[in-house]
Parts: sequence; C-alpha cells; structure tokens
Amino acid sequence: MTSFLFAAAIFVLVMEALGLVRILRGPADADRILSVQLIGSGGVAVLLLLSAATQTPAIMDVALMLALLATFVSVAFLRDVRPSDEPTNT
Amino acid sequence: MKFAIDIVTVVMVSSGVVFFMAGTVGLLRFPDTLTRLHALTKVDNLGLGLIVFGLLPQAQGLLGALKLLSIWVLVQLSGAIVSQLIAQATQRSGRQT
Amino acid sequence: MNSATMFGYCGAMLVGLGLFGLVTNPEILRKILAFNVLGSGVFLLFGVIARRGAAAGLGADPVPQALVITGIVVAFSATAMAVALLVRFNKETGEITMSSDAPSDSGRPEERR
Amino acid sequence: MTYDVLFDLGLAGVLIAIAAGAIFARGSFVSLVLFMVYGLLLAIVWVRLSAVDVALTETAIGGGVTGMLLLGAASRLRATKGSAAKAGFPARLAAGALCILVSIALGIVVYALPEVPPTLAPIAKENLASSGLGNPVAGVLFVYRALDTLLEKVVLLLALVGVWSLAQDQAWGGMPGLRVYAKPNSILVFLAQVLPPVGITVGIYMFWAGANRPGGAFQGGTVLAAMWLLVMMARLREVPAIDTLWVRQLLVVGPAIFLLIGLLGFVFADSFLAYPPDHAKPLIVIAEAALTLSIGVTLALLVAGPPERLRQ
Repeated sequence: MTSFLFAAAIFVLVMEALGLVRILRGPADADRILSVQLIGSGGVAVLLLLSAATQTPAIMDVALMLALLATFVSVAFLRDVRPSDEPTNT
Repeated sequence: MKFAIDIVTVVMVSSGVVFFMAGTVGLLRFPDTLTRLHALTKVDNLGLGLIVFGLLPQAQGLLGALKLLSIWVLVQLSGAIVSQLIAQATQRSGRQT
Repeated sequence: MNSATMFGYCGAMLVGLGLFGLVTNPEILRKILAFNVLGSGVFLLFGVIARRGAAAGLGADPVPQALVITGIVVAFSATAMAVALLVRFNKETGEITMSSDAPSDSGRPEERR
Repeated sequence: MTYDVLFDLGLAGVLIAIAAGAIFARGSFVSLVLFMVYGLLLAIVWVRLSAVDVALTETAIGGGVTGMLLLGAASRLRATKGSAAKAGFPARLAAGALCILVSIALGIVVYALPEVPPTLAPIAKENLASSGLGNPVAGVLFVYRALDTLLEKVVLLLALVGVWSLAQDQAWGGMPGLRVYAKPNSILVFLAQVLPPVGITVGIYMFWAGANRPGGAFQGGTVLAAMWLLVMMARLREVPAIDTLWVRQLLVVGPAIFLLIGLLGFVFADSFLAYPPDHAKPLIVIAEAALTLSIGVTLALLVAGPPERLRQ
C-alpha cells in the first residue's frame, strides 16, 4: 500500500512538473495563474498521499494551509493581471 | 476486509491520478485560456476529489476523515471562485490566446 | 546515499543558484528574490542536519528546526524591509536596477562631459 | 530503488529546475510565479525531512506572504524599465564559476558530515515533560530558546518600524498603500466573505494545536494575516491608518505579554523567561495567543507597506 501511494505521489509530481511548462510559455498572465492553481491542487494531493503513506496525520495540516494560501496567492496575482494587451515575454 | 478496503483505495486514487493527467494534458494542449481553465476544473473537482475519497478508508479515525473532506470542500470552493476570477481577467484583457 | 543527504546536495545547489542570481542580475527585485532562494538553500542544509539527528523517537532534531523557523521569520522581515527600500528608491530615482558603472543609454547625460 | 527514494529524487530535481527558472527567467512576472511555486514545493521537501513545523511555516511565508510582498513591489515598478545593461559575459562566467565552487564546497561539507550525527533530540525530549507541551519544536522555541523567540518578534516589529520610516513626511500616520482591486468585484467579495471564517478557524487551530502537534503562533498568525489582506484587497475593509490606536495596541500586545511573563520569571521562577514548574503550559499558551494576534497584524502591515495617503 505504501509503495502504491508513493507511486501515485510521484505521478502527480510529474504532472506538476509538466504544468511548469505553461508558466514558462504563457502566453497570458492568466495562463500562468492557471498553472499555479494546478500545482496548488497537485501539492495538496501529494501532501495527502504522503500523509497516508507515512501514517503522519500532521501532514494534513500542511495540505490545509496550502489550500488556503494558494487561493490567497491566486487572488493577489489576479489583482495584477494587466487589462492591457501588452504581451509578456517569457 | 483490509484487502477490500485497499482495493477501493487503489481504484479511487488511480482514477483521481488519471484526472490529474487529463487536466495537465489539457492545460498544455488546449488552444486558449478559457478551454485550459475548463481542463483545470477537472483536476480540482474530480482529480483531488477521487484521491480524497480513495484516502478516506485509510484515514485515522473520524476526525482524520472529516479533515480530509473539509480540505476537499475548501479546494472546491476556492477553486470555483478563483476560476471565475481568472475567466473575468481573461475577458477583461480580451486576449484569449 | 539516503534521502537526507540528497536534499543536502540539493540545498548546496540552491545556494549556488541563489548566489549567482544575486550577483549577476541587475534588477534589484530579482536580487531580493535570488537572496531568498539562497536563504532557503541554507535552511535546507539545517533541515538535513536536523533530519540526520533523528533520535529518541523524534523524526528530526527539534533544535535546528526551531532555528530554521526563527530564520524564516527574520528572512521575511529583511525581505519586507528590502522591498520597501526598493520602492522608495524607485520613487526617488526612477530606477529599478543597481549598477556601479554609469548607465549606458539613460541616466545622467549632463555628467558625461 | 524504492518508491519513496524515487519520489525524493524527483522532488529535488523539480525544485532545482524551478529555482533555476526563477533565477534565469527573463520576465519578472514569470520569475515571481515560479518563486511562489518554489515555496510550495519546498514545503513538501520539509515534510519529507520530517519537519512538519517548518513545512507549515514555509507554506505560509515562502509560498504565501513573501510572494505577495514581491508581487506588490513588482506591480509598482512595472512602469519603469531597467536601464542597466546585464553584466558582460566574462563577468557572468566568473560569477558562475564562483557559485559552482561554493556549491561544491557545501556539497563536500554535506558529504563529510559525521557518520554518527550529533543530536540534541534526546535532551529536548527529556526536558519537554517539564514544560507540559507535547510538540518538541514548540518546547525548544518557548523554553530552551525563549529569548530567541522573543527577539524574533521584536525583529518583526523593528522591520515594521523600518518600513514605516520610509514614508514621505506628509504621509506619516496615514494609510499604507496596499494595492487593492480597482473596482468592487462581487465574486471576490463573496470569496472575501466566505474564506476568512474558515481561515480564522484554521489560524486558531494552528495556534492551539501547536502546543502538542506541529503548528504554533507563527503559522496561525500568518493565516490570520493572509485573511485580513484578502478582506482588504476585496475592499470590504479599508487599510487602517498606522496611527490608529487599536493597530498599535495589537502590534505590541504579543511581545509585551511575552516580555511580562518573562519578567515574572525573575519573581516566580529562577530567571528571566523561566516558567514556574506547575504553570508552564498555561503561561506559554497565553503568550502564544497574544503573539498569534500580534504576528498576524504585523505581517499584514509589513505586506501593506509604508503609509502613502492621509485619512480623508
């Protein structure tokens, strides 16, 4: 069971790494924030899987914290998405 | 019994992970921001949801299970609202490429 | 090589990366960011030492952990101060970079001759 | 190779890739987004190092508040373009070589760490019982290194004084120039009404759980700060002027109570910041409760920045 949960965590981690490509490529700032959302949810999933795999319930608190703060950060980011059409270089 | 529970976990978590993959592929391959947003919502709702439900049987006690569920509800709620905000920002900028 | 040692090498690389960004990037904001990466590398080294000191049923030595928590707080304070200085600096000079040699195209043309 | 080692390896690889991206990215927005994600993954690394307390702090600070701080600065500076040319290629090459050398030296240090690692864990665990706490990290923070913890809060306050002192003379005593949403936004307002009750509950839980499990005043305070900033960004509440009495009171209440308890140590125990043996835990919890509030207000105001406009 532990191995399976770790394997699932690895898989989600790989997906997060792929999500990074969208941060680099953009093109709009909103696309980058989408990627942050994906990586936030992925991070929560990884932490929950790790919590179950290592039998450490305290890790769930980190996941809870992450869920809260990721939302906060996305809101802060969206505040600064420019309404202009100035393209952002990567 | 333990075996049956483990099977449930394996099936649910595996399907959750598949949704993660679908969401990521969508994020990378879809042509514009709004369709990518659509792909992403599958990750928040189903991907994380299935993983949470798969982990429920492994949770330690009722409190642990409740905490798992509340994390999912929180991600649901904030994910939905942030998606709205992203869509608004996209419309505002009028650029969907 | 166990995981703790591997994260130790990871921390060492992060220190190098952060240092490089701090030294070479002319934008002050990016320097502050790089400094934070550097700091996190140092914290990670502390974390590795804490992990290796696992004993008495604890997953990691609590003393370095407490040091790192204090360190993160102080690093944040310093970052906040640096950012405020940067914003004020920008207001006064209109610059966002810091370079010792005279700016090539903008800056103070009246001083050139 | 087992799956957990494979996971750690992948995690370290992704972390370094993100750090490199944040350092080398050309646009500062990309760099900031990557830095935020970096903080998030770093928290997972701390979890893997069995340091859940640090993971909580890193999520809150590294991923959350520091990112927001840098973001605020970036959007202010957006109007100006950098004028300085990048360092020349030879200089960059030399700097790169130097940094690689530093990394290698640190790597050698890691490699040469003693076979039997020195540890204070058994002593910390032994003395934990006398404090009545169950979380060894909290025990170290509030008993063994209490002076450090007190001074750390003072550093936070000093940083805030420093930030405020950068205000222009005519703006002194006014309202910080936190960037808020330009026009009211119903969805955001809804979020800012729904999330804070959840966040405040989590914040209080973090502080309360901190006595026995990972968590503590700092983690709790950061969540409170994030929620308050959210409410201010959505314009449900104005940013308070810095000379408001309740702001000043909340800023000092935590360190003041902690200091008072510390001074009482002279009377009821044997030294400064020593706790009487039977009352250690309640005293620490009282100090932590006050600190949670103060930390929350201090962090939020640090992010909000120096005062910029006067109250109408």
